[in-house]
Amino acid sequence: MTMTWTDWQAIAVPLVLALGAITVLLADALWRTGSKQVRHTVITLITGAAILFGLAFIAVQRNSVKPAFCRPAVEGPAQCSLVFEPLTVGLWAVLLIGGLGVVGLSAYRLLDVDIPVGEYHFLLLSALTGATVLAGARDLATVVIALEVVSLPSFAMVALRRDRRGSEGALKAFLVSVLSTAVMLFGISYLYGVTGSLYLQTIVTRLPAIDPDLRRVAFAAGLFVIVGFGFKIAAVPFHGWLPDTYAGAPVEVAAFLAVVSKSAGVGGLLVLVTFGVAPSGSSLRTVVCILAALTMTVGNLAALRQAEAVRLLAWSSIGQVGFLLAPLAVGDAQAAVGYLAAYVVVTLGAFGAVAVVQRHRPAGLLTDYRGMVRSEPGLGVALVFFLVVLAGLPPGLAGLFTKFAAFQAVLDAHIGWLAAVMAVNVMIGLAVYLRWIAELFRLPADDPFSVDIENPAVAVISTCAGAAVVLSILPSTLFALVT
Amino acid sequence: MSWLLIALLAVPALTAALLWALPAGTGERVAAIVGSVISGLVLIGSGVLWWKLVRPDGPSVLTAGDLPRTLPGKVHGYAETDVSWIPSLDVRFHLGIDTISMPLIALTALLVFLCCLYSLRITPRAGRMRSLIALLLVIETGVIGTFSALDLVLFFLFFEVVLIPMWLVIDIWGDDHDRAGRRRAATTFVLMTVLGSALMLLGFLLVHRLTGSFDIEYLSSHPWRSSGGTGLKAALLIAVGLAVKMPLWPLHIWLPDAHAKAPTVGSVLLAGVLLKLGSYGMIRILLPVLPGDSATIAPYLGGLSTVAIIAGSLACLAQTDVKRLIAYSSVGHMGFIGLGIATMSPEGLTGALFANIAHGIITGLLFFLAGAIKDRHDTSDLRAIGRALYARLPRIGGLLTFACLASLGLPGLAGFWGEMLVLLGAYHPGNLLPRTTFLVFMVVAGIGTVLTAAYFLRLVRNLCQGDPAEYPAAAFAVDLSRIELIAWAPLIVLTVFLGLWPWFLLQYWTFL
Amino acid sequence: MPLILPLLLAVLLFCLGVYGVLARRNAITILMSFELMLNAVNLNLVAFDAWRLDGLATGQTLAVFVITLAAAEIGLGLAIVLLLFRGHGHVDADTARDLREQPELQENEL
Amino acid sequence: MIATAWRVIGVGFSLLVILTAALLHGVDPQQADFAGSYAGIHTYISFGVRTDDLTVLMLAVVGVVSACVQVYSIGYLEKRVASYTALVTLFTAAMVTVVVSDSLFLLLIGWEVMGACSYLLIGHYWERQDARAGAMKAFLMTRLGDVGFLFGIFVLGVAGDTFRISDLHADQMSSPALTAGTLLLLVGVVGKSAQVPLQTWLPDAMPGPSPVSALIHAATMVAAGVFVIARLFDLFTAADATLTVLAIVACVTMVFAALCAMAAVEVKRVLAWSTVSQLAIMFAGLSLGTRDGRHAALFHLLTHAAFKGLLFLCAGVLLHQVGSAAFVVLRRYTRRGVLRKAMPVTFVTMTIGLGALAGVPGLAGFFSKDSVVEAAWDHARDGSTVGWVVLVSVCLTAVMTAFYCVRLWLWVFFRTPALAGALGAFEADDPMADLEDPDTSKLHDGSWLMLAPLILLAIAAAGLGYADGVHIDWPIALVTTVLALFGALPAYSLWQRGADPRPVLLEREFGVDSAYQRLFVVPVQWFAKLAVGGDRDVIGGYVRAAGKAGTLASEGFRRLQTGNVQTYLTAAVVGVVALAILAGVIGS
Repeated sequence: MTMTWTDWQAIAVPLVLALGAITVLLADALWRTGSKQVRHTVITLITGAAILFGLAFIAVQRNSVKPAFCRPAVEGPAQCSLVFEPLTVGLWAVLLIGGLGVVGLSAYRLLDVDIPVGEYHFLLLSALTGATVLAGARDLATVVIALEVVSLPSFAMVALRRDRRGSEGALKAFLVSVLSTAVMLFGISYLYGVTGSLYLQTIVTRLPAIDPDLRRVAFAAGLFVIVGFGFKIAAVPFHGWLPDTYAGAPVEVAAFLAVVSKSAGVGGLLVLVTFGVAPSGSSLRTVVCILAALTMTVGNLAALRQAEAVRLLAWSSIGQVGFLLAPLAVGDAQAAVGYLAAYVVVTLGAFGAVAVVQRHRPAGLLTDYRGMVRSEPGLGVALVFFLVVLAGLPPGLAGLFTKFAAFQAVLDAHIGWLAAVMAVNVMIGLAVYLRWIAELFRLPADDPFSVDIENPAVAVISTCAGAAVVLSILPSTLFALVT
Repeated sequence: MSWLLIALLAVPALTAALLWALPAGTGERVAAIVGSVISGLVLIGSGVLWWKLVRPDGPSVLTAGDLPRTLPGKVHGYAETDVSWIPSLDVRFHLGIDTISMPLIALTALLVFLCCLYSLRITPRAGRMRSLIALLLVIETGVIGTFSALDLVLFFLFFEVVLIPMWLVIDIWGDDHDRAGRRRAATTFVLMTVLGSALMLLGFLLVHRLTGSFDIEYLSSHPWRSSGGTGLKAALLIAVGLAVKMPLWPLHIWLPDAHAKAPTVGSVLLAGVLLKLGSYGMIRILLPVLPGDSATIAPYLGGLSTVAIIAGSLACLAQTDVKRLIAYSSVGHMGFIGLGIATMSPEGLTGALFANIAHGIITGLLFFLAGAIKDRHDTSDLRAIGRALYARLPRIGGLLTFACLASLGLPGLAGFWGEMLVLLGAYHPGNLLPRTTFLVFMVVAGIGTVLTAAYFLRLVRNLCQGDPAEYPAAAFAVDLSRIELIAWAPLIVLTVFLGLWPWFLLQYWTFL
Repeated sequence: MPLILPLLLAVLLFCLGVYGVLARRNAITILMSFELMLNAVNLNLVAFDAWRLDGLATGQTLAVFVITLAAAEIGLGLAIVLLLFRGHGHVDADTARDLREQPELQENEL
Repeated sequence: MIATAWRVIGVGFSLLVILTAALLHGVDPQQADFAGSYAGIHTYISFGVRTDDLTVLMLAVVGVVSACVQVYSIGYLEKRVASYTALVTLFTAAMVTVVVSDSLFLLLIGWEVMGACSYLLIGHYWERQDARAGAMKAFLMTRLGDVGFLFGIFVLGVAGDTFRISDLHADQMSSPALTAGTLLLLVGVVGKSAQVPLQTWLPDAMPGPSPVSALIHAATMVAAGVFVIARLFDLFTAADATLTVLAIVACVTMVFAALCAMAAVEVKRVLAWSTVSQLAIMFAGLSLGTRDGRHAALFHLLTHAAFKGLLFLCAGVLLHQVGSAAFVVLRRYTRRGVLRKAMPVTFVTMTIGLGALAGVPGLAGFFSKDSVVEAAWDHARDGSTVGWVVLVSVCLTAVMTAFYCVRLWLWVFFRTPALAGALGAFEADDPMADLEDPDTSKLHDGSWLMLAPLILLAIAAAGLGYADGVHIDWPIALVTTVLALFGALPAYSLWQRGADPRPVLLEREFGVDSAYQRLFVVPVQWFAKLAVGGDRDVIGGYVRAAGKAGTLASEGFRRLQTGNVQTYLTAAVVGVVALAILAGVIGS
């Protein structure tokens, strides 16, 4: 099998990201003479350049379809391992924007001094490579490998500060992840046994035709695969590691986990559900629906009584994933990706704001934000806006319309009970964010937060805010990601 | 494209943004002035729009002999703006007004203007006038937007706009003495409403699944006539969502707390216009779009409304807090509106629309008065305030009596016509509805009017009347101030005017 | 050899691995249990491959991947365990509980 | 200043009403519609006015009595004059609206605005507990009736397809609708005119200023019920059932109220019950369903307005000078023989008024009552049971009326010869009776502003009987005179013996009030508590429970977050199994 030009094109972005990762690592390792500031800047630029290449590539190629690593199948269309298509474009855009945001958040003077810059960016780019591959993967082997390429660097990033909290967080994430990988692989092995192929294309054509006796096996196998992803995206009941890991990791890494790692998992699951193991009508979709309902309910409820900003964001990100799973469960890629995009933008912004506050107030309590709309109006208003988008209320129309699309997807699939659960969760979610918003508005504050905010943080947060505003005015942009 | 209507929406919102952009020190002082000017402009704008809508050669020429035989709530849009917004979700930015929404828009503009005017001199203890005025203006945008939205999703969107501002208004400027209570009240309000509106959204989506459109103008001329099944589910969901806002018994539980804890201007807007979003939605969306299924649920709606009338009035009879009492009275009055809608008859709908306006005016006045009394005594507890207000604050006491009489539906004042037409509607309800049931509702609602009178008279007796020797006038308590008179005068005048000249509004509402 | 025997063995191995993960406290032992689970997967893959004989040797290929993957995971895992040991002085997975939810809410109201 | 302005406006308005009545006198009946709108295709709601004989009659009554009352009030009232005068003027306007209205809704507006003014004016002395309670009671009971009235309007308006009075014709309507509509209207009439069973508010309305009692609770508002039936007489005559009900109500009321009046111990309360009784006589006249009956009723309305207005104004003078109209207080003066001498004008005019009320031949009440009896007799001779019942009741009432008039007159103004200054029937339970020597030096007749209306009305009370042209049916006149004597003699003999037996049942007015209290007020209060409790503990309970459940669940999930990674793993593995089972259940 030879590599065609299409193949190269299809893997251009992951390849550049991987090359960028190696470049960053080498640059950091070999170039020890420059000042820390210059090195940090250069590394940030290289990382940014690699990601920007990816964004430019998908901007140019957004309408093309490039199947890569294909072989003609015995029956049906060709079997491909990696496909560059509109869905891939949407997911990559989300992933790369998220990655870029995290890079921005990790710019000089923002990143914790204990964290080695080169390794950090290397791991970030590596994970991003895995994430992009995962979003384009169309066979199970690629999926597994890509998933591991996303996960392993992430745990390393969590532990990068090398303190007690970091190591504990990393251990938890790691153990859960490895278990999930094992479970998923176990499922894949049966899926392979039942269908005789690892190509999603083939699996989806063969699954309906399998021996009825093997139906249960196929179901269990599919369930294991989905559960494996459930661990990754911290769907309830596989969520236990997430709040602890977020709390243990540096805020930037938590942002990375919440944005890139989670998007990658959602992207992978989306690919699997829509193209592979769970064709419409499959009871596996019901499983995903149950997961969605559980996840959003538990996530929102647990977030209700959190006193720390990061933990609240952690739990609320679980709740958001629950909402994401709803359109995903019915195979509505457009709604899911749109939701993901809005989520990524505002989560980045919110983590950015938290990172700024946490740098000066390490306790990270919600009460630290008291009176911020008066003492730090820019940051305060931006944070309020992010939270409102997360809650899905006006003026955060980006959040509102993505939730709307999720509702529409679920209702069009005639899953009324899930829609009802979602409606209740809109309420609980609002209760979660209102507590924080209330703190921001509360006056007079004893000791209001007021500092000179670092320029990169201003840039990232205002970019996120600007993007969220634009997306709120033109929500159709969100749904144009996947056409 | 109508720039005037767009301006009515955009100007308050932009002004709010502008106010927040002002530095804190400057903003505090100029906020109320800016707010008054801008909301005054909006009021003028809505007046101009109204005139353009009903002018003799205008779009809706109505003469007595030439009545349009229209479905209840069918849209004859004017000043329309219709732009595709989110094609993938089939959402359009479709605005427009007609004679049903126009008076409500004007009422909103008026009440917001009066609230801003009132705030020129009388400010809540929490201060922060800049933010308060800005939030009032945002609420104005939201409410006017809801009244002019001709797309279901847009309606939902504007419906939600008011939530967070109102939550903030209650939470920050609410009752000074009960911080936890006002937070709880605000949160209960916002959470119940948001749950309701999420359910309503589900209903809208089901409508879209059935008819393939979110456009109210289209839907009102192509209603989903068959009943049962998904349509019934949609109607139920929409009704529940709107009923929370209205609020209909037993979903009213957020209302007394929210009104009682809110600052004066908050209560006025909450009762005056926010509740109308629910009833307006029923008239604008539920009945025209899903007539068949509405007829199925109308008896239940009517029954619950009747229960609301009785339960609200009874609850008022046992209240000891003047703001809570007025809040509960809203439950009863909105019950009348609900009953009017449930009759699905022209008289009932006309009555509901009239009662909407009248309730907005009268209850606005009542809450202004209750706020004035509360400000002067630093409590709204009747026992703590004491009696003999006639002796201590004669003008305010007199106005309170007037407002109470208006609110209990005294003929000759605005409150009467709505309730009368609702009862008349219940006397011969729409064709699809069981007449006997509605006759029972009519009689029970009639008894409700007596109970309404009873609690208002009880309020007057326990608050205004009494032996002045036992309750000497407080030194600091000043009677009606000039700004109060100015802010309330339009409401008083309108109460009398609409009571004596109901045709001013009735002539615009003609339904088959 | 009937297919069922290796499959049964794989299930057994997997369950053993799950038991180890859930029940053992020592992080190293847990890592070893993971190895057991992955090996169960490998056994499955190879058995199915032999059963299918599709000419591509898909199962065997994936098994090779899985072995590589396991190696990478163990590498990273050991590094994390080492870090844990450095911070805590032991490698018990269930005693690293610094990050649990603080039982009492540190908020003055609501 | 404002008060003066209002007084000018008030008197001027009353005079304007009289002028209007004079100008409209003899003009052909006319109707005019102004302003209206559809509310639905069939429902045209409009305002309209009309003029005919009835309008003119009522305008004259309203104008004259209100003019008298306005002038009288200038002398009578000392505090809160502006609001008082404004309300009396508003009341007059409302009554005029009722009278001239050709639209049922306009009529209703006037009807209820009158009620509101009545409420506010009864509560004029809001410092007093009885005034507060009486005002509220008056409004609520009439409001209850008005709900029926409103429903009656609906029934008639919908059946007749119009809400214009002049377009309502009995032959357009189905008989059940007609009966139902008129019966419902009757409910409102009963409430407004304080007939049984809604009679209790009127005696309790007496704490209001006396001129208000004269205007509202004697001459005009309470008579509006009579007016409405007279206005819609064609509809009522077409509904036999309604007329029968009306007759029963009227007969029961007239006897009941007269009995109550016989035992009342306060001048105004006696007059109030007598008003109820006299109104019932008018209704009895109307219930005959004949032209003569209607004419007699209206005639009685006219004379009653004059003499009852006069009586209340006289009682007002007593109140104004003495400070109370209770027999026991007045007796303190009378036992020393000063009351009659100090206030001769009041004494004389009140005597005329009482005479008219009692039916002393030659005075107005005699003629009007006789005309009712005559109408009833004519009707009874036609074989009507209703006629007989009315005849007997009115005669019975005439006896009792004479009794309580004489009782009132003697006890208030004359020393009891039998006791010669000793304690009598009323003083027995007055601890102050002997202790206090009332200060009689300041006791004198009111100012001329107050006396002039008295004299005017006294002339009317004496002379109005001849306004209708004298036609006396001698046998009937003789019978009624004898009946009056039958009533007067026992009163005289009791007074002479210094006794005033008051049966407990009568004194407590048959216990109706307390029964209503127990039957309606207490349950409503109980229900009110239930409603509040239900909101707080049931509906609010669910909402709070939902919030609490959320919080508890949140705490629960926080507890689950133990920090032990193996717990998480175990939960996950259990979750997989549960998920598989759940999906199996849902999927199959």
